[in-house]
Amino acid sequence: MNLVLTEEQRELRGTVRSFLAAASPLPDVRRAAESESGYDPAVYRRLNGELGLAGLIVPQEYGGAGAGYAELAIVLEETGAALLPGPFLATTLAAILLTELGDKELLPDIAAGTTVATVALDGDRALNGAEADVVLMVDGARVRAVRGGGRTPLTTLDPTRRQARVEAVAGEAVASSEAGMERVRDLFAVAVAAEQLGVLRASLDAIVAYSRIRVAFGRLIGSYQGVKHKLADMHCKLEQAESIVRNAAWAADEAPGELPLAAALAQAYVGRACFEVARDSLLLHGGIGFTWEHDAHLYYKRAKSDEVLLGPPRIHRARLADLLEL
Amino acid sequence: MNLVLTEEQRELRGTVRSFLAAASPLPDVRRAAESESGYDPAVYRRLNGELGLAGLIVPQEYGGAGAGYAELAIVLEETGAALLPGPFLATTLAAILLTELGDKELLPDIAAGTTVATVALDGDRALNGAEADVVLMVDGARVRAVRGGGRTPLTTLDPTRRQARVEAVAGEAVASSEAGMERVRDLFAVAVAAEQLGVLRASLDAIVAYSRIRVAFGRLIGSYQGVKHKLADMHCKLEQAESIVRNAAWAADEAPGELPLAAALAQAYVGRACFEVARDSLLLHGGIGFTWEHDAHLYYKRAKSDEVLLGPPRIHRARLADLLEL
Amino acid sequence: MDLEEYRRRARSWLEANARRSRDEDDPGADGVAAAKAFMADLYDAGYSGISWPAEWGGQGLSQAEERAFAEEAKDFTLPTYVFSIGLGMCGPTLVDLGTPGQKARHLRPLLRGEEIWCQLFSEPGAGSDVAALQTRATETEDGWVVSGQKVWTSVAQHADWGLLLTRTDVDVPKHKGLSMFVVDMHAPGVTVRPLRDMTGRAHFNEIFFDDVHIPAENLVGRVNDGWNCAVTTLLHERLSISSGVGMGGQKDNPVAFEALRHTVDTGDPLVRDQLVELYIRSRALALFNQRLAQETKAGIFPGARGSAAKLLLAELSMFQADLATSLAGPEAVAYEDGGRLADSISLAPALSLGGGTNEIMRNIIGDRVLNLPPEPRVDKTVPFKDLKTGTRQ
Amino acid sequence: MDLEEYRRRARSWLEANARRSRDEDDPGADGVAAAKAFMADLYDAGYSGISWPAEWGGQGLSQAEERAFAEEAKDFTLPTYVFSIGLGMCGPTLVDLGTPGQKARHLRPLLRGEEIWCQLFSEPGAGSDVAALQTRATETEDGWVVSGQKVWTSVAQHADWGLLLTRTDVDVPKHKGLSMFVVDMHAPGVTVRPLRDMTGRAHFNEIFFDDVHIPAENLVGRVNDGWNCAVTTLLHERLSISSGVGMGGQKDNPVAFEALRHTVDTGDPLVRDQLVELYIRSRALALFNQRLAQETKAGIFPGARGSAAKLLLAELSMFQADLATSLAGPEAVAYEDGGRLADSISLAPALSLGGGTNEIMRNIIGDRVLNLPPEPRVDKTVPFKDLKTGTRQ
Repeated sequence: MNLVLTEEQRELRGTVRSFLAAASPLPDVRRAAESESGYDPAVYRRLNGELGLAGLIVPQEYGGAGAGYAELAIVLEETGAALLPGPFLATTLAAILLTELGDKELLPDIAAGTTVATVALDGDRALNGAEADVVLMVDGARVRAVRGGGRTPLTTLDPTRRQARVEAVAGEAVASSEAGMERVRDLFAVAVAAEQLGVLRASLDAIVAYSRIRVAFGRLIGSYQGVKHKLADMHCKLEQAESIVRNAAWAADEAPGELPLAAALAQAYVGRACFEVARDSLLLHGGIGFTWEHDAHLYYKRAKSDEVLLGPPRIHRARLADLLEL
Repeated sequence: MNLVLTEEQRELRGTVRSFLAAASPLPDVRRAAESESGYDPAVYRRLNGELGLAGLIVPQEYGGAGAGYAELAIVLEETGAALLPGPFLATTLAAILLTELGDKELLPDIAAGTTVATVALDGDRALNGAEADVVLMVDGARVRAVRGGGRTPLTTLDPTRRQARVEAVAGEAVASSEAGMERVRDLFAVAVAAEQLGVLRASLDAIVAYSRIRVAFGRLIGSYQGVKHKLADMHCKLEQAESIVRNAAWAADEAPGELPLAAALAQAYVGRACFEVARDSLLLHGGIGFTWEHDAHLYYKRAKSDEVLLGPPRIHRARLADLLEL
Repeated sequence: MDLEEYRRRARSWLEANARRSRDEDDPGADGVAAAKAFMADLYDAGYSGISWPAEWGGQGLSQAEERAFAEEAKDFTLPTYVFSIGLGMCGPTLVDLGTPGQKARHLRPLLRGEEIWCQLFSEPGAGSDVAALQTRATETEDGWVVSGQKVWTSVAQHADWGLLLTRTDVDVPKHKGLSMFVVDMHAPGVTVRPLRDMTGRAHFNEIFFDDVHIPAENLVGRVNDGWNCAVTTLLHERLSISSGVGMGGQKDNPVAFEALRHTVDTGDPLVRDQLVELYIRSRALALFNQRLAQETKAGIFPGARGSAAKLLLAELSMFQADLATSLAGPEAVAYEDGGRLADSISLAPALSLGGGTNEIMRNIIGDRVLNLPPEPRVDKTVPFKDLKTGTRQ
Repeated sequence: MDLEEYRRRARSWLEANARRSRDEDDPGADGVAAAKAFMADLYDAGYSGISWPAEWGGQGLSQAEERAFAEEAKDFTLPTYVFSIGLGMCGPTLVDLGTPGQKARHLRPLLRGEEIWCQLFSEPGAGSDVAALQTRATETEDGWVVSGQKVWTSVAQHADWGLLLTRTDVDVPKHKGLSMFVVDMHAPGVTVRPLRDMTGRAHFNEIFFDDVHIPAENLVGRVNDGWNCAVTTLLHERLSISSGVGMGGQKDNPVAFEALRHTVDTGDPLVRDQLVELYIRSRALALFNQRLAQETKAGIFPGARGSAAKLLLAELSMFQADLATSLAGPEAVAYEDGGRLADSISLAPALSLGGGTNEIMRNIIGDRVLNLPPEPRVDKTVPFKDLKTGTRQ
């Protein structure tokens, strides 16, 4: 089991972090979120071009980098922390599904960043369903790639990520198998947990920083145990969440037998911890955290949206109970 | 609904509180708990004689005071807060059962304080089963009064209250009915919740008092938000627990239709709150709270024992779900 | 007239004149006009300012009548939202501390709904710590000139008058250099800007004062005694909030137990148990609130214990919105119509922040209910100009 | 010899000489004799003090060998409990700060198990706040005379020597008037009394010093520099605890997930979900501990982050004992035989109190991991004699 980043992985993290800090800081995130498409295609061109992130886990034979889930988790943690708007997670989920299915048709364009793809997660709902060129619709073991068809944008709690209802028109069949779909769902769980880890970390960082500069009753608020002890508990959640995500990514790469339990744990623990930390971060900011202009609510809304993205949270706990044969 | 004590009820509380403070302070409780019978019969003679508490809810026609559950709850809160050792709760439960069954034989001696009675709660286990003259054994709708027979003392977590396994020898049948037994179980729940309220209050009072005199790092510990905010949360539990107990006692006296829900709520809320407060009180005392000589562990152990006295706590929640028709 | 008769008459007036629908946060201009008309009727019928002094436009009756009317009114919805700050906080402060001139000028129009009031205490750098406020009032020949910024101001967009707390001396400790004024919200230099909150709507306003002139006679209380005046106002605020805390508002709430039980899958034992948890918490708080109300009736004043009810309500609001969205799953956060669960999770933090944060509530409970020793204070003796306040980069 | 060869040889020695059963808290006189014999064998085989200086009886090898042996030893149970304070805290402190005479006299017998050590810092009035201690050492012609009381002292009933922290100057702030000594536990005036804890057993002792004479050469470090010496000891304590935290101890634990899953009714969905919760918390902490261990191996020193692991372990211990007793119901708290659940709930608070309370851990995480601003301190500048300490009626 490998829970510590390698030198190369730390470099990857640094690169993505610096890129996002420069290319998609939070004021730009807000502007992009209010734009027509909901994101900035120029940022995506650089993200997929210079950094090659669209093809990160796509096999090299299809033009991807052939990297592992350990690397993917690092990237998703950063895009989560930066609240990168647009279809990055959506396309990543599609790439995961297609890679597992051994697809040859769609992956090259996805890896090249020229096709925006998404997966209908919950019947006919898809992240960035209105913006995607291709929607992968899953029905049991059958997967179809749908282009066109009606796309009805949904109102979302999270202003930084859109969703749409997708009309189930006919599409090309993509090869598939029942057993494979179990693994795909586990991999989705790992990917979402990695993003949640980033949201959790950024929420904690924000309130820690604010606690060092905000004064109430003549003292920095971080010096009050009422704040300090809450932040310490939030830090404990971060440490555990990070350990769980690294373990799940390692299992995805190296230990397929351990993946189901590791993935269910990742959703059950990290999803909850992320919302709790985002919530407490917002609350500890005081009144300013309740304003639209402050970023705390963006993390809070992303955290809640991610917590239910793969279904009501209890399904992850039920899956744990099954896998543990309780 | 009446949630506020009357003038007379406040007087009753004051009388019982003063009596227990003088007749059964905690050093005496420890001595009595380590004595052969586990309690001080002299205290009981006065409790049942001067104060007439053994017959508090026994109808006047059988020599009791014919008081209501509002009064009984006040008394049990005080005996709980004082950790009164011995069969007071046991005999109270027996008096509740017999009063509901309309018994004429046993109640006069119980009310007079000359018979120590108890109820086998969980098949053949009874509070103070070894010390009791009479054990009421319940089997469905049948109730038998057993005198003699084998009594095997159990080891108890709580040093201040004993339990025993009771041999199911033949005994006199006591009149009974299925419907009545439901109500009896609810009344037991109210009685135990009242005791828990007392344990909760005394645990909180102890740590509040200590926080006002204990210094760490040059400051009284109660001035640290790490302590103060926990105590505030504990106070919130006390306020709610008291409201719930008063409501349940009122329902027992005045609103039989509301009793089942009020009683299940009392066990579900107050049992948990009582343990949490006793636990946090012990922990906030620091190292001294872990010593045998300090009283914190007596409250902690009573709280845990009371929490499971009427069965695993989940049964109260399950009953709530049923009563709410969820 | 005995109390029962009073109550009966009040009820029949309400039945004839009051709505039973929901009040609105921001009624708009038409709504304000309608509300003013209703207040005039209410006043003329003798039900506005029931326990206020008759000399200044009140009815001069006792708290018993005031409470009797309030109890009857609970079954109705009176369109009094825009007047609530004036009736609950500003007016009572003037009754206690105002000059005869101020009372004569302001109380009757306030009670009759002719003029709307707001309260101007909080600032961006002075939220929980109101006494750290920076808005300066400088004395001139004929009064004062005020500059600064206020925030979290309800109904300011409709307000004619404001009760304003300012700093008048920076060379003394922060509590000792404040003064309170009545300010004309239509005066030159006053700018009201809606403040968009995390729900995306504007429930509050920011107010900017740019060299606003205030006549000398608008001073409330004495110069530099503003903190004591503010404490009076906040006491009235707490009373008017705590009398309502947790007593209602759950009826139409889509995340409250009674609504949720009909919308979730109670066939799942785990879902059922979470509903049980919600029932336990809701009922525990409701019973506590009922006990406080019964105590108040019996003459036992709840005092700081009301802060426990406020804290618990804030936590319950967060718990139930969180639970409801978690139970509903993806459709709670992405939807074609509805969105009531998304609204509830967006609004859930409000109660934990407004009217004192959860941390402030815990301090109050610790200090004033449990009599715990106070936190050592560094800000009570330092001259304000040397004190750290607000946000320091 | 390369590391793998070292490891192989260590393992075969352990297989030939070590037990695999549980160590005991208080082994009794026979147990102590057996433990001393084992330590002598361990020392003679070259596995005691592996990384300690060869000059003073150690093996003079590196941390790599020390760690290799410790890893192999995890599969065995070495009867080293009574030596753990000496090996983990007192010895390393002397290595760092002792005089050549102290090292020559004490280290070899300590490593060979000939003499047992205890640590004497905590007092009834100085638990979390060790520097508030009251035990006085007064200088005499040929050394010092000590009076006072210590508490929470493990293995003192078997100890030959103690590392003692005392106050030598009350006119300076509390951290500046402390001195550390080596004290002979058999000296006249030393009384060791078992301290009964809430489990009903005596895991610790109280030690009373009644005009105990300590020779001048037993001073460790400089006079009034005792706080810095104590920080060294506590650093070693933290290292020796954190290397073990949460890594074991769950195997035989009746309230741990693996045991509980076999003893509760998993047919009840609610019980099953509570076991899932326990699994989640246990696994989350286990993975965090594994990550810390991997980081340490990779040269990333965990530092204060170990306090998070300690806090989480304390909370998990309480959570699982509470859960197990709640699931089991009445028989958990009243029983004929067994009583393992009752034991676990009695022992559960220990980890939240020993080695720093949960509050102290949260302070450490806040201050040293998150770099939050410190609590204002009133006790760092006041002369000790004017400082409030302990319990004040």
